[in-house]
Amino acid sequence: MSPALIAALPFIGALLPGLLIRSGRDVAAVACAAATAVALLGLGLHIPAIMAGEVITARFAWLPSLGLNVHFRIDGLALLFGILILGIGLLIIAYARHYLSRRDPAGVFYTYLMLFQGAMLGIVLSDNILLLLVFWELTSLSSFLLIGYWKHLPEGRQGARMALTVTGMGGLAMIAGMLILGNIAGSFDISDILASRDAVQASPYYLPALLLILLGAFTKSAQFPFHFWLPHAMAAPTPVSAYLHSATMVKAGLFLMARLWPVLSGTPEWFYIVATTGLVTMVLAAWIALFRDDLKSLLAFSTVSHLGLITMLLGFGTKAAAVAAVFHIINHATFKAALFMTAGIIDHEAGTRSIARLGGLRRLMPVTFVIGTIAALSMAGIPPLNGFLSKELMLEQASQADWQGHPGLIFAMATLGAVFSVGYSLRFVWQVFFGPVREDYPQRPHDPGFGLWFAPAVLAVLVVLIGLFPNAMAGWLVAAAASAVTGTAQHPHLALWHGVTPALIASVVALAGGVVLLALNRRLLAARAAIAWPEAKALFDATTRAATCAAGFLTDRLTNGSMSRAFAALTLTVVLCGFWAFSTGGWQGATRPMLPIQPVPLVGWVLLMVATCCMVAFHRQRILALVLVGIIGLMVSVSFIYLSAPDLALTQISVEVVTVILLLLALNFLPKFTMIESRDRKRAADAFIATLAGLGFAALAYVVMRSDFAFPSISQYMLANSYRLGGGDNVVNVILVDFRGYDTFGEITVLGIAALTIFALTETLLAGTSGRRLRNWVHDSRRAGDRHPLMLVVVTRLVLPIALVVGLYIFLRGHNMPGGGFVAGLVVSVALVSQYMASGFAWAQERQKINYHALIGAGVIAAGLTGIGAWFAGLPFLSSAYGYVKLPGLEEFELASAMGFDLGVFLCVLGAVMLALNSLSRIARAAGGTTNLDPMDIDPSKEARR
Amino acid sequence: MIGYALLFAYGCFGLALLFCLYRVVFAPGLSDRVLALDTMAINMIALLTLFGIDKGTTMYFEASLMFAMVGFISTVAYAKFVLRGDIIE
Amino acid sequence: MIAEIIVSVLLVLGGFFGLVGSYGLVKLPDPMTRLHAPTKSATLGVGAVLIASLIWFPARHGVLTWHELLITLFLFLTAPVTGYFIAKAHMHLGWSRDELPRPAPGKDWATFCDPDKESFVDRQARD
Amino acid sequence: MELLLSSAIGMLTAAGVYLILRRRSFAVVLGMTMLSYAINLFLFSTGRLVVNAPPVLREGAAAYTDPLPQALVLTAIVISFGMTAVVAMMALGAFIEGGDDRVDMPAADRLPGGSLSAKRMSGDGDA
Amino acid sequence: MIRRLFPHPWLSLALVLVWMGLVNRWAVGSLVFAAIIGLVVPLVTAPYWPGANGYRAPHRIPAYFMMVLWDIARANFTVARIVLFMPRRALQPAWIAVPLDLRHPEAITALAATITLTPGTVSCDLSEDGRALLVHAMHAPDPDAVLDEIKTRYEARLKEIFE
Amino acid sequence: MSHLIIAPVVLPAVIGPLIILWMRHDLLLQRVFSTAATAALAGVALYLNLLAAGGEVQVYRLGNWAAPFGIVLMLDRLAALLLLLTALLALAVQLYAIGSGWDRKGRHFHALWQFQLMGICGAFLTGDAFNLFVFFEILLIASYGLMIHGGGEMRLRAGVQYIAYNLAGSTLFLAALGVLYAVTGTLNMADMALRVAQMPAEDTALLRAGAVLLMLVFAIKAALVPLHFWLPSTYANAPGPVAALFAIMTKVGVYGIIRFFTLVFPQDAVTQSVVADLLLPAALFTLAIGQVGILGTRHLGRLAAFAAIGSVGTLMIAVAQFTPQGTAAAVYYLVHSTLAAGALFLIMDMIGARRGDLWLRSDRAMPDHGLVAALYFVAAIAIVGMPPFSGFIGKLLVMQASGTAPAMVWIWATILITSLVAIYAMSRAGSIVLWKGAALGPASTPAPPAAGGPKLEPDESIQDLGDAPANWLAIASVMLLLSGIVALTAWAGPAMRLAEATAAQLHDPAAYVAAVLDGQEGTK
Ligand code: NA
Ligand code: NA
Repeated sequence: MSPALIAALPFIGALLPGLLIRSGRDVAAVACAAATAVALLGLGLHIPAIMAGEVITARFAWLPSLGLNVHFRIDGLALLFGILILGIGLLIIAYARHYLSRRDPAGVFYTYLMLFQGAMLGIVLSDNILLLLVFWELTSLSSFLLIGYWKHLPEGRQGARMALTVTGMGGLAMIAGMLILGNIAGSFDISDILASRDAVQASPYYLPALLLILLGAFTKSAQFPFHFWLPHAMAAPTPVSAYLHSATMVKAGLFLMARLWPVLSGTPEWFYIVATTGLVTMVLAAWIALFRDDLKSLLAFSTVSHLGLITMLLGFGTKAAAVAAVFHIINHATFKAALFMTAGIIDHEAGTRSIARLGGLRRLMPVTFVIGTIAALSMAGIPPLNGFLSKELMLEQASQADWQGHPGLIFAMATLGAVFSVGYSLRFVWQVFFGPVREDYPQRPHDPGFGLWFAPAVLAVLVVLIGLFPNAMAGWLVAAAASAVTGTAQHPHLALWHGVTPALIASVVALAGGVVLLALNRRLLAARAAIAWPEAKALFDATTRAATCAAGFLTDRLTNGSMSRAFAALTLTVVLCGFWAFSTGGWQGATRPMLPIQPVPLVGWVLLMVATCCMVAFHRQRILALVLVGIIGLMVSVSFIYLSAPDLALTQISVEVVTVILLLLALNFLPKFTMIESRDRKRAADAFIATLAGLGFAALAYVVMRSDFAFPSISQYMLANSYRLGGGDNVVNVILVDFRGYDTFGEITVLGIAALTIFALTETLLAGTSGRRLRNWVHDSRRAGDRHPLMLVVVTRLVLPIALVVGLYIFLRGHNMPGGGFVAGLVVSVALVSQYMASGFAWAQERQKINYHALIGAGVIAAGLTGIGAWFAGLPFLSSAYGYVKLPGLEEFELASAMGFDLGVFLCVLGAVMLALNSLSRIARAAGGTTNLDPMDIDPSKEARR
Repeated sequence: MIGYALLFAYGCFGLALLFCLYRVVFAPGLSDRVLALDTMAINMIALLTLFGIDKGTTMYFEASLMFAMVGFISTVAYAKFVLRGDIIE
Repeated sequence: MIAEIIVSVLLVLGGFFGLVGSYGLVKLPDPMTRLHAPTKSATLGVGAVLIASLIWFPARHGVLTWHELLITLFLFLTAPVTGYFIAKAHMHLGWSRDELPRPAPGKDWATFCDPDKESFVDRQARD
Repeated sequence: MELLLSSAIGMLTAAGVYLILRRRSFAVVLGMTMLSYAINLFLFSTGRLVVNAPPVLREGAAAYTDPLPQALVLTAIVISFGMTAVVAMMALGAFIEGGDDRVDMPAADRLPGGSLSAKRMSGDGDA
Repeated sequence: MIRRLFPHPWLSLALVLVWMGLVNRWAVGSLVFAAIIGLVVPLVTAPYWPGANGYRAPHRIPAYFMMVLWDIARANFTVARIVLFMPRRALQPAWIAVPLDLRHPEAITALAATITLTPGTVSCDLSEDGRALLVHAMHAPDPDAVLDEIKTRYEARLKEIFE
Repeated sequence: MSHLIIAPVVLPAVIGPLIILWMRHDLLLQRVFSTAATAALAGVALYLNLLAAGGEVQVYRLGNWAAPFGIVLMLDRLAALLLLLTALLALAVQLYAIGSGWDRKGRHFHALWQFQLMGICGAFLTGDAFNLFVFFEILLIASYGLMIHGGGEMRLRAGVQYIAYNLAGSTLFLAALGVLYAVTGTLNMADMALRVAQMPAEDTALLRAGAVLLMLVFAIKAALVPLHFWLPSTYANAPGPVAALFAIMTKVGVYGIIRFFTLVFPQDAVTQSVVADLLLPAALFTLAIGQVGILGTRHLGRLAAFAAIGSVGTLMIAVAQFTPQGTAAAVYYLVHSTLAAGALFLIMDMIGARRGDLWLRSDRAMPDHGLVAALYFVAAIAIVGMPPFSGFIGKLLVMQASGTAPAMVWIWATILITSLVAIYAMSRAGSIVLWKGAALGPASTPAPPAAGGPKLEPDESIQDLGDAPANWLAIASVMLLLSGIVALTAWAGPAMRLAEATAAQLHDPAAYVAAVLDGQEGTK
């Protein structure tokens, strides 16, 4: 079976519970078990080849340019882990079927479990370190889901987050480490990396890569000081603890160290970092385990301790140590999974995992007692169980290790660790199973059904069998795996008796010490309780809380919703960056002469400057500020005229008046005055920023005006061809409707959208709570009588038609003289506004219904259709290819096709402006307005007629 | 001669603009400012016409016409705002 | 030459009245009086300049333009309304009804009318 | 002339920036208007300054000013008008809905209940 | 029919003239176009000008117009003198309530406009029944004389024209 | 020359007005036409991708004017890809808006939607600097309308800020264009590139100023620190589907930087240091601020917004390399982060609809959570860049692309450390809202507000969303987006080949310039 298929099977299995969601948990369990079993079978089929030294591979390209590929390999190491993952997985699936209660969503559980299984299997089968990373992080994610499976448990949620954060951190570090490693080796394929030991170890990036990768491995394998997450992961359902946190996931770190052992090990850095970490972890965790009251917590710390043991062995860097490590991986998986399941059974049956509340279960749960005791004694390293074998190997290796010229140090520490190990193992057996039967168990315990004890029983049998027949039962697997780890063929001889060696002596010492510890247990517990130990969870919580608070503080203070700050940041950034960019470049100095300053423009300048200053000074008096805006707009328009831009002046002044009307409509509701809110210091700072911006922009403008074009402008072409190709004398208009008609098309769309937005907002306002608020609006100032004065009404009767005629004139003349559709649209809008001002919107609207929505739509479509029309001539959008039509006998205007476009502009502008004004005035009308029946309030002729 | 006359007229209307500005800045009430703004627009029309005579072009006619219209509408709008708050009712 | 003289005179005249109008805006004591000044620059000041232009273009450039006349007429059409509105604004902001003569016993000027007590038929806005 | 125009641009910019840094939406809208004047003048000035040479083709004209920036400014004027209209309307809407015309987001945008005292509630309830 | 086509014939004429003035070209084509405008635009705006009425003596409008022009020119000098030379204290502004005989809105507007255009007086407001016009005089030592001039010189003629 | 090149602009530009003209009172008709138009847009975009796949840059000369004088549309691989991305995102999100009933909560939703697409597509297509400004404005103004869709005080306030800030950005855009025109005398981007390359070394000050201003403009749109302040409130207060569509909006800024600083101001131009010295630090800070914000905020909408900021940071790190490898990584990550951010915003909206508000508080029940939780999980994994989804691949690509950069240590450290922060933050938010909320059960009611604080009202407009009909459509649309991420992951190889081809095309501007300026027979 292809390694890829083996790796994929658990994921396929993960889909099954979801697909079979209605079929119940038996079906889900069977489906998952089947997938697992098939994968295990597939793996087993490769055993002969692997024993023959072959490496089974499967290669698929995924992202070749990065070097991320779906490359799998099965060698001895992968085989070992694969068997562990799938084999124990199978047992766990069976166990979980009986462990989970009816209320637990079993399908979800099995999906998560299979996801994890797939991720874990992916790690061990990967032949690409980037692919390995993918699976690596997937195990973190699936373990997050599994730990948090019981959502209602706060410990579950917190433990899940902690595990994810810690292992996630390691995973992230590993990303960097793997990338460095791959870049040194020139490939991300493990096969290639394993072959480039010398290059890697010679590289200056070796140490960073090593540290980063080890950070990943240590966090995953709960090595000191990252060990704290594992006990908190025990909030997970026990099958999860047994599977992830004893047999498989926590061994991912060990797997990685073993996998990269040929490349990374053998250096002093490796030895001191890995071996020391392992040693410290082993001893420390074992010590802590001595005192745990929660069964699963005890087991968790013992797991940490054993992981430390294996880490230490790998850290020694010798082949014999590697063999010992591999063997202990197997043994630990068997007895620890069995122990977890036992703990789960006890929890399940007795309703508690607290050692203090247990005891005497030997009589009530004999089967459980047998299984648990075998496993625990193996953990303690009692012959002839398998734990003894590998512990002997470990002690043997430890006795040979030398730490900074202190030969016995490691051995002594390892023995101490073994003492503790025996201590907590015996404590587990003694305090749970022995002693008198109690009356106060939360529920009356008894042995569970076959389904629940079957899985641990299998493991317990394995514990015994491996212990008795190590070579037959596990020797081949150890050999294959150790060969793969060390890169050379290994034929270890596993035996119970090696003669009286330092290791044996140490074992005896450990056993004796353990018994003493058990005897002293109560006193030790009391002593330990008296001392305040730093609680890792508290530290983690404090750290994350501090980080969260700091992040919250930073985020809230930085992004505090102050627009002023946002603008200040923007302005300063622009000014500083602009200044920097300019000053680091070269400027040749002014190349254009200055225009002389005439007196009248000087007056205009004075007007503009003074008006602007006043505007800033008086901006709190809002209406006055608006009047000043009017003056400034007037001056800007006039300067456009003076500087040869009549079209601009027309547009500016007509936009100006519409803007003022619009703002007046808005100001009707807004406060008429602004309070002084900023402190003097803020105002000064703002003034400083504003001055800086002003100076910067003025300087930029000055430099631009005094410099010549570096290249001839494209507008020369436009001047030359405006009439010949565009059919108009007014080059600006020809640019607008022809050369750059597409811009104008966009521009009228903007205007149309603006109006639609305003309309939509008005509708929303009038429909919602503010509609009610508006209907009860009280105007804050006294209002004069005579809303529709006679004189205005009468004059408008003349002004409106005249303005319409002017609008038509400006529209038609636009192509050759200043003007065009845009200005015409504004003129007509202004004319209509004057009508509305005279007699009121509703009155006027009632007499001449103009659908402004339709005008906008029609305008955009007209402009668009003029553009599309060119398609039928085989020309691009907006080609004005029709030439000119002179209307005979009428006004002699040249009707270029661009005029159709200009008509669209006209309609859209008219519709947009009127829709916007209409919307705003609707708000006013909602606020207690009335509709008049007559055009003017006072009409003496009415009485005369009557 | 026409040159001097133009210069004189330029000066007069330029000065007139400054007077208007004075009234905009130092005014007891809003209506005075609106008045000054209206006058400014009218003076601008005069200046534009002078500019046209000076440069011999009729190019600025549309602008003058617009100034006249805009001056009217905006003055009415400001005044109506002062009187009624709502300028289109 | 004659045209030039006429045009020059008109320009001087226009400039003079334009200046006087705006000067009045500065000089005259109260808002109501000031209102008178600019209506003058609107009429004779700008009017004279526009008529100068009306004469100047055919005389000098040989093109007759009626544009200036249109602007003049437009100003004549609208200036009374602007004056009227500014006056009303003045009254509304700065005058009480007791300072003004009554139009008739029991009657009031439109600006001072109670806007809620209108003499004509109204109906509530429908939307 | 260049000095006059560039200083005017600077003045308008400074005024605009100062007003935008205020805390009320109306001032911000005014500031936007100022800023758009400044930018329109600047964009216009990139065609460099020429007096009395509008880009309208006619007999015997010696030179024309650069028409392209004018077309660009026209587009810019129109667009900024649309934007100003929308922002004014939105400011009005916010005022009617919220009762004041501050531009800053209230604390309730960031913090549940709008105050830091509510932090406990929003924190990790597991703790 | 004619009435419906030309709701405001005088407006149509005015618009024809405005168009001809705008295009500034006295060609037949322009005139035809102007005629179309004169026809269409008043039709479009007619709803805003309900209840149109014919004027009694429109032929007197030009004479009235010339008279007003003359008055404007004359009064300008008077006002210039006041503005330039009269000390502030000597100024005697006055509010004058002008009772109106005119009833037609157009006529009242024309009177108010005339008053405003002639320097020295500004028409400020209408009474709530529309039967009196409030006029402000800049310098009127004798308000009754001003009132009298308005009534006889302008209102009477306007009444002839409009009513 | 295919007229379909302009179809992505003309199609929505015609449908939008048609909706206004004839369908403005009939929501069903609007939905049908608008969705059909978006689907058609996706089809056109697909065709354009095939057209661009040949490697040749396609030019569309508007008005039949010769190149530097008229406006041209340019279709290259990048433009085509972004068009397709826009159309697909828009289609999915639009279905969500319909399914969740958001489009009923105000007027003109669909018209504005079409105009929004018009603006975005136009911006991606144009080859003219000023025209880019115009289409920026179209997409902005439509976004203003969409942002305040449904109204409400907070939304309007945020809208005012959003507009005001972007108006300042538009002003800056004009200033930059003015300077560039004043120096080069042209607006056509290809022509400008040609002229910039010939710029004498002693006359570079204005050009550099123009380049830096232009970069800042795009940085505003992309929400690069310190120009990002507008984004959190805007996105958090925008209607969910609108915020989801906005996922492409920040990318428009990124697009601008990629386009201008590979074409007009390439690395060897006189403007080189302008980008090199500013962009990378800004990108790093953006990433940090964004990811820290995920942890720091107490509102799920803002959380998604900060996630979007963070993803822009990562993206800009890749862009700032200005190497073909970096650009290719950027293109890949751009597609990923758009889909992921879009999905995240929609999921947040779904959560809000079920819980009543989006505050990150543990006393709110989260009814009906299973599927939503799964979707959240996937989107969160994608956005923080954990395996197996494209975010992880993108992160690897970005890190690998910056592996030889001088600031490599800074870049990697920032990416990895902020990833950790984001992972923790997302898991925290998810476990509080979804797990704790689910444990609370549907029956529990929200706790009374804390003493002293103002009354916390659940957002009315969101509240009634939960029982909106056709919610399956909403869920399906989120799944559509997430399946895009899955596809991007599964077919990472082909996707990356496309990205590399795109990057290669971008880093060879000569072909682009030649396509515009050479061989212009038959034009005016
Ligand atoms: Na104005
Ligand atoms: Na335009």
